[in-house]
Amino acid sequence: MACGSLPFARNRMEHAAIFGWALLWFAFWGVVGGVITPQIYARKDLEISQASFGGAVIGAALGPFSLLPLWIATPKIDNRMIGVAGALVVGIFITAFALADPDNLCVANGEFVISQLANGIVIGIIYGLMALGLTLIFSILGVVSFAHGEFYMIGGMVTYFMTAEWLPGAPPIVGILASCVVTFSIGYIFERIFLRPLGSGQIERPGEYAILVTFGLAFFLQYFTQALASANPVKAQRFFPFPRTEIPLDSGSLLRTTPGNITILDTISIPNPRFTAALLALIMLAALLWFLYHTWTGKALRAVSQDRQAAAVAGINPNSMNTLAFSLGAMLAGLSGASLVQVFSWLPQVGIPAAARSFVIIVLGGMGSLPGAFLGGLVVGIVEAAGTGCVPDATRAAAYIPAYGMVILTLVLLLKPTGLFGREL
Amino acid sequence: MIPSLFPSKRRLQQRRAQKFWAVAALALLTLIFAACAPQPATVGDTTQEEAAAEPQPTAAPAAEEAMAPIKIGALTPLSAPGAVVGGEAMRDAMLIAADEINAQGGLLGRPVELIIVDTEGLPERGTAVTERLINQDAVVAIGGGYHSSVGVAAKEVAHDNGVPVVFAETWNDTITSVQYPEVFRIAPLNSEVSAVDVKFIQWLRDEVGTRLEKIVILTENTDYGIPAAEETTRLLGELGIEAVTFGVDIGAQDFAGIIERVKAESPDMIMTLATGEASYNFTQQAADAGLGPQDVPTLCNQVSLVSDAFWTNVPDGNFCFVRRVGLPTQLYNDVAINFLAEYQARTGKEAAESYALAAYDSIMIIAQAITEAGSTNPTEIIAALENITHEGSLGTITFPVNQNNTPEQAGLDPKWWHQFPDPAITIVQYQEEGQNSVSATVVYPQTYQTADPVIVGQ
Amino acid sequence: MLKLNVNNICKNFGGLQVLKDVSFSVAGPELIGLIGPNGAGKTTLTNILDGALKPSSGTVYMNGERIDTRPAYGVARAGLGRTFQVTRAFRRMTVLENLLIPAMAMRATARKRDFEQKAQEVLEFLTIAHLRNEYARALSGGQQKLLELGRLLMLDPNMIILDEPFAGVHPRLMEVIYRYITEVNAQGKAFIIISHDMDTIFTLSRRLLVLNYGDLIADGDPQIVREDPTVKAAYLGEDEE
Amino acid sequence: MSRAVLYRVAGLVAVVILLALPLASAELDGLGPLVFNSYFMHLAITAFFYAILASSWSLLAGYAGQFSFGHMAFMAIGGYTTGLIGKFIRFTTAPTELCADIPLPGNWWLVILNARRVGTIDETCIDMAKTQTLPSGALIIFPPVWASIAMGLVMGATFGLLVGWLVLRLRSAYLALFTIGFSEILRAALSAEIPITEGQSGLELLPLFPSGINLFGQTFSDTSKIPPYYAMLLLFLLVMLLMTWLASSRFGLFIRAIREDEEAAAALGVNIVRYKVLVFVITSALAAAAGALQAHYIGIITPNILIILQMSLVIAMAVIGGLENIYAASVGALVITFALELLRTNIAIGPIRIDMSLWRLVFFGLLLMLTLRFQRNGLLFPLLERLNRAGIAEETVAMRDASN
Repeated sequence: MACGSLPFARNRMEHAAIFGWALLWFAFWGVVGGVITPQIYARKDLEISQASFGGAVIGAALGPFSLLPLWIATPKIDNRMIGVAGALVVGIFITAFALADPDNLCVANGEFVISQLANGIVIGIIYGLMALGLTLIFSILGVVSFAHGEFYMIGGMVTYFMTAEWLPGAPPIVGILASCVVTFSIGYIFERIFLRPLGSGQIERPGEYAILVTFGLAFFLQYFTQALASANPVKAQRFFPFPRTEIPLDSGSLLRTTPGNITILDTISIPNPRFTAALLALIMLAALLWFLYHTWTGKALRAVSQDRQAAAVAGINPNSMNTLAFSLGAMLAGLSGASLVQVFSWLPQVGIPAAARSFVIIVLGGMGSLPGAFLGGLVVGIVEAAGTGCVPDATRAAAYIPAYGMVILTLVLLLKPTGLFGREL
Repeated sequence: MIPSLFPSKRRLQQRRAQKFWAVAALALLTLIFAACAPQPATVGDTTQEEAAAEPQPTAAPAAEEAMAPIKIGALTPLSAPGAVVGGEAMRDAMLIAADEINAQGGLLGRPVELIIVDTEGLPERGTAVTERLINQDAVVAIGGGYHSSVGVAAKEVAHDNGVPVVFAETWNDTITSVQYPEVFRIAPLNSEVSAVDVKFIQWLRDEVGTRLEKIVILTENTDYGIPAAEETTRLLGELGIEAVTFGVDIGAQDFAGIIERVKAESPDMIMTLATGEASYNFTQQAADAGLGPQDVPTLCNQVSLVSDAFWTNVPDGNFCFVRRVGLPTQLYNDVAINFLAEYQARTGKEAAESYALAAYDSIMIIAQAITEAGSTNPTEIIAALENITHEGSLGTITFPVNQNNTPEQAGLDPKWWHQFPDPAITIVQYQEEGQNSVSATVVYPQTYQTADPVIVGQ
Repeated sequence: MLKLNVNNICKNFGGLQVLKDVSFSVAGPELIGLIGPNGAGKTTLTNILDGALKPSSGTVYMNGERIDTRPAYGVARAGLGRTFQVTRAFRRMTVLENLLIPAMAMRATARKRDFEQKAQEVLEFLTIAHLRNEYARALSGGQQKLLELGRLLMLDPNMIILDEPFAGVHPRLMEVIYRYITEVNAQGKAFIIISHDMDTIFTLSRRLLVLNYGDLIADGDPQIVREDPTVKAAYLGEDEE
Repeated sequence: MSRAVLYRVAGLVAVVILLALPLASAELDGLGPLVFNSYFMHLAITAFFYAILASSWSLLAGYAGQFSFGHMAFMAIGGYTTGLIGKFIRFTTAPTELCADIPLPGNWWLVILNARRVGTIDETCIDMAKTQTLPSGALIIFPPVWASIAMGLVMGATFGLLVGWLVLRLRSAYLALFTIGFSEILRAALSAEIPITEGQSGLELLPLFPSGINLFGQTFSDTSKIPPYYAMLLLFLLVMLLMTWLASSRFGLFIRAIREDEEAAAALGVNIVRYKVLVFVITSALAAAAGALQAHYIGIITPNILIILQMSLVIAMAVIGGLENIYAASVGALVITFALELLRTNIAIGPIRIDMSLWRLVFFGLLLMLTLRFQRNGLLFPLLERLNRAGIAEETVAMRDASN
C-alpha cells in the first residue's frame, strides 16, 4: 500500500511498456519528421507548406522506414499521403494498445466497441450542431464567441421551464421553439449593442475586444441564469418515449425499443433521449443547410463569409448579416441545449464544458468551415467515447473526459492550425 | 492636421452617449429582474435581521448592549460546485432552529442571529467564510457544514480561533480524528456508513437471498468519495464480494461511456458514492441504457432523499435503495415531528432530509450549550458541549468521547472524538414512482423494517 | 560601401511561382526604382529582402554576409530597413516612442535618453517635431508615413526599401518625402523605391528594375528602360484593362 | 513640481499606508477607533494576491497583446509545486534506506517520499524510517517554505517558457483557445492524479511561517495574519517595482511594439521571438510566485482554483481597472476584491430587496461588458492618462504655432 496503488480492480495495463514505447516512437519520429523534412524540402527548392505537418505524420507512422524514402524521393506531399500516413498512425496506435492490454474491453469485446462507437457518433452529432453555430459566427464575424456555452445552457433552461414549470404538460416542441426565440433574441440584442461597432470600424483592436466582450457576456448570462433559476439541477422529461416494439416480434433481435431505449441488432443500445436529441440535431442541420443554400438570405450569408467586400458591393448589408449570423449561431447553441436538457441534469454551469468542446471541434474542423464543424463533432464524440471506454484505469477514465478534447485542441493548434478542412489562419 | 481630429471624436462621443443610455436602460432592466426574481425565504448570506431587529427599538440604550443578538454561524453550500440542493435544505432547517429559539425568548435573554455563509463546496471558500464568521461577524459558535473537504478546511480556522463548531453533515473521519477540542460532529463517520452499506449488502445476500458476487461502485474523486470507495471495497472483499470502482469528476455530466463499461462488468448491484447532479445524471442515464434501479439493484446516493429533485432528475429511479441517516418517520420523536411540520410549512416539501434534521440539531445543540454554559465564552460553550445531553430530532445526542474520556482511555479509535456515537442509519427503498423519501419503505435494519425490499433483475 | 547581392531568387506559394530567378546587385548609395504591374512580385521581393519571407531558393548577401536565412530583425540589424505599403505606425505609442524602438533595438545597452536628442532632430527634419508626445494614432495618414520614415532614420540602415511612399499623400507632404529621399541618399544610403507613380519614379530614380509576373524583365537607366519593348508590352497590357 | 515627483510622492504615500495598515489590525489592538479584524486582513492579503495576478496579466495581455487565458494555470503550477515539494521532500541527517535518498554535501540527505494514499492516513517511508532505520537523534526537516516558493516561481517560469514558445505562431482567438486548453488539461490532471495531488480534496501545505515569526520585536504565531500580510505585500511591491522597471525600459517599449505590429517591429530590428517568449516567462513566474505564496497562506490548494470563473475574475479586474496599465489593473483588483466581498449582503431599495450575494456577479459581468464597450481602457486608466497627458495637446498646438 505504501506506493499509493489504489485498491481498485483492473486499473493497470498488462504490458504497459509496449504502449509506452509506441507512444515514444510516435513522439520521437514525429518530431524528427516534423523538424527535418521541411529543411530537406527547402534545400531541394520544393514547396514546404505541408512539409512540417506531413513530415510529422509520416515520421510518426513508420519512423525511419518511411522518413528515409520520403527524404530521398521527396515526392510532393499531398493530403492523400498525409491521410494514409495518419490512418497508419491510428492503426499502429490501436495495435499497440491491443497488444499492451489484450483483456481491455475495447480489444476483447466487439459489442462493447460497437456500442461505444454508436454512443460517440450519436453524441457527436449533437456536438456538431452546437459547433456549427460557433463556426457560423466565426465565418461571418471573424469572432470566436466565448459565450456559446451560455446560449446552450439557456436553450436547455428555457425548454425545461417552458415544459415543466410555466406551461406544465406543454409539448416539447413549444419548449424548443421558445428556446429558439430566447437565444435568438439575446444574440440579436447583444450583437446590436456590443458587436455592431466592430463592423463599422469604431473599435480598435477588434480581435481582443470580441474575445473579452463575449467572455463578459458568458459571465453575465451564467450568473443571471443562476440568480433567476437557482443552481438546483433540473431536467426535462424525455420528449418522445418510444413505444414498446420488437422486430422481429418474437425475439427483437433486429430492433427492440422500450420507452427509454432502442436496441439495434442486440448490440447497439442507444438511450431514447440521446436518440431523439441526435434526430433533432439532424433535422436542424438539414433545415440549416436548406436555409444556407436555398434562400436568398442564406446565400447572402455565404457570400459575406466568402468575400465581405464583394458581397457589400453586390448590395448585401454586411452589418445585418453579422447580426443574423450571431443570432443564428446563438440559436443553434440554444437548440442543442434544448435537445440535450432531456439527457443531462441542467445547471447554470453546464455551458462551460460544452463550450470548451465546441472550441475543440471548430479548431479541429478548421475555423469557419461548416462541414468541418460537423465532422469535428463526430471525431470528438468518438474520441471521448474511446477515451472513456478504453483507458484501463477506471478511476481515471472519466476524470479525464474534459482533457481528451483539449489534448486534440492543443495538438491541432500546434501541428495544423488550419484544422482538417482548414481555412487559412 | 491636429484640430481636424477633434470634431470626429466629439461625434463619436455623442453616439457613445446615445448607446450608453440604451445600455443603462438594459442595466435597469436587469435590476428590475433582480427585484422580481422568485426569492426563496431568505437566501445567501442572510442574517436574521428582522427577527433580531424587532425587540431593539423598544430597548433603552443601556440595555442595547445586553440585548445585542448572540451570533451563531452556519456553513452551507449555496452555489455550485457545491451541492446546492442539500445546502438550501440545511439553510432552511437552520433558519427554523433560529426562529424557534427566538420565539422562546432567545438565549440568555438575548435574541439569536444566525449568520449563514455560502461555502460553494470549495475548501478555500470554506476557509475564507469561516474566517469571516469568526472575525468579521464575531459568532460564538458555528453549525452546519455539508462537504467534507470544506469541513476539513474550516475546522482549522475554528481551531485557530478557539471557536466551537458542530458539524452536521461532514462525514470524513479525519475531521474528528485530529481531536481538536473545538470540533464536534453529529453526522455519521464515513467508515461507519460504509460498514452499514456493507452490512446491508451482506444481509441482502445472506438473508434475502439475492445473488451478489460483483458490485460496481461509482464514486466521485473527492475526499468523500475516494475513501468511502476504498473502505467499502475492503469490507466487501472480506465478504468475498468483488467490487469494481469507477471514479468520476465531480462535475461530470455524460456517463454513456462509463455506463457501457459498467454494463460490460455485468454487476449484481450498483452503488453510487457521487453526490450532487453527477449522481442524478448517472442513475438516469444508466436507467436509459437499461441498467437503472429498475434493472439492477441500485444503492443510490443520499442526495436522492430530496424527493422532488430526485424525481425531476431521475424519472426512472423507482426501486432505488437510499441510505438515510436519522430515525425513520414512524419512530420520529416529538422534536422531529414538530420540526417536520414547520419544515413542510416553510418549504412545501413533504419530508425532511436527514441533513436538514442534522442541520437543525446542530443549531439547537449549540443553543442548549450556550444556555447551559450561561455565557457566550467559547471555552465554556465547549465545556458545555462535552457534557451535553441533547434531545434532538436525530435522537439523544451526546459526545461520550471527550477530554474526560479520551479515545485512549476509552480504547477507541481517535475518530470517535467528539462524535455522536449512534446516529440511526437505515436503508429505505422507493417502491412507488414519485414517492417522497419519508414515506419510502424502510427495508433495513430489520428492527425498523416496514416492508420487504424489492429486488429487481434477479 | 554597401554591397547587396541578390542571386537567383525563386519563390513559390503553393503551386504559384511568384518570383522566377531574380538576380541583381546594388553597389553604393544607388537610388533604384522598382516597378511592375499588380501581382508582379514587388512586395514579395521586398518581403524576401527584408527577411519576412524565406525564398524557396536563391540567396541574398549584404556586404558579404548572407541575410536571407536570417529572421526579419536580423536583417534589420544587418542594415536593411523598410516601410510598408500600408502605414504601420505603432498606433498606441507616442511618436517619440515610435522613434526610440529601432534605435534601442539596434543597441543592446542603449538607454532611452541617449537617443532623445537624435529623435528630436529627425522629427524636425520631417517637420513633425510638435507631435512628439502625441499618440501615433492621432496623426494623419501622411504624418504616419513621415513617422515611418523617421523610424528608418533612427534604425540607421545602409539600405532603405520604401513600399509606395507616395500613395495617397498630400502634395505638400510629398515634397517632404521627396526631400527626405534625396537628402538621405546624399548621406550615402541606398534606396529601393516601389511605386505606381511613374512620373515621380522616373524623375527620382537613377536606376530602374522592372518585374513582370515574377520575371525581372529590365534593369538599367530609367530613360532606357522606358523605351524597352518588353516593358512597354507589360505595361500596355496592364493599362488597357 | 514635475509629474514624476508627484507620482513618486503619491506612490510612497500609498506604500507607507499599506505598510502601516496592520498597526490598526485587531491583533495589535487597533489604532484608536480604527480596528481591522483578521477577516479584513484576510481580504487584504487576497486582494494583493489578485492584484499581482491582474497586473501581471495586464503586462501580458495589455502591453504585449498576448491574450492568454492560462494565467491561473501558471498560478496553480506555482502553488502545486511548492505544495508537492512540501509533501514529497525532506532533508535528513542520515540516510533513510527506505525512501529515495540523495546525498548532499555536509552529511545531509535529500529524501524523496513515495506517493501516499489518500483519505486515511498511511505510513510513508519516512514514518517507517523514523522507527526502523534512522538513528535516534537524526533530524528530519521540511524544505524551507521560502525555498519551495522559489521553486514554484522557477517552475512557473519553466512552463511559461514552454507555453510561450509553443504559442509563438498563434494569435488572438487561437492563443486564447490554446491557453484555455492548457489550463483545462492541467485541471483535469490535478484532479485525477489523486495519489500525487490529492485531487479534489486538496493538497495541504505548511503555513507560511510554520513556527511563527518575530517581527519588530513582537512574536507572531503561525496563524497570525500579519506576517502573511507583509509577505504578500512585499511580493506585490516587488512585482510592481519589477514591472514598472520592465515597462519603462526597452522591454516595455518592445512588447508594446509587438502588440501593435509584430512585423513592423521585426523590420525595425526587434527580436520578437525573444521578447514574446520572455514576456510569457516573466508573467508566468510572477503568477506562480503569487500562487505559491497564497497556497501556503491558505494552507490548502485544490484544482478548483483553475476553474474558468477564477480566470474571468482576474480578467475582469484588469479590464475594469485598465488593461493597458499595470497600476490601473492592480488597483482595479484591490477594489474589486473588496467590493465583491462586501457585496455579499442584501440591499434594499425602498420596498425591493435584492440579494446581492446572488446578483453581485451579474452586475459585475454587466459592468465588465459595459466597460469594454464604452470605456475600452478601463475605469481607472483614463484618469491616469488624463493626469499623465495633461497639457500635451496644448503643447502640441503651441509648438506647431511656434514652428509656423
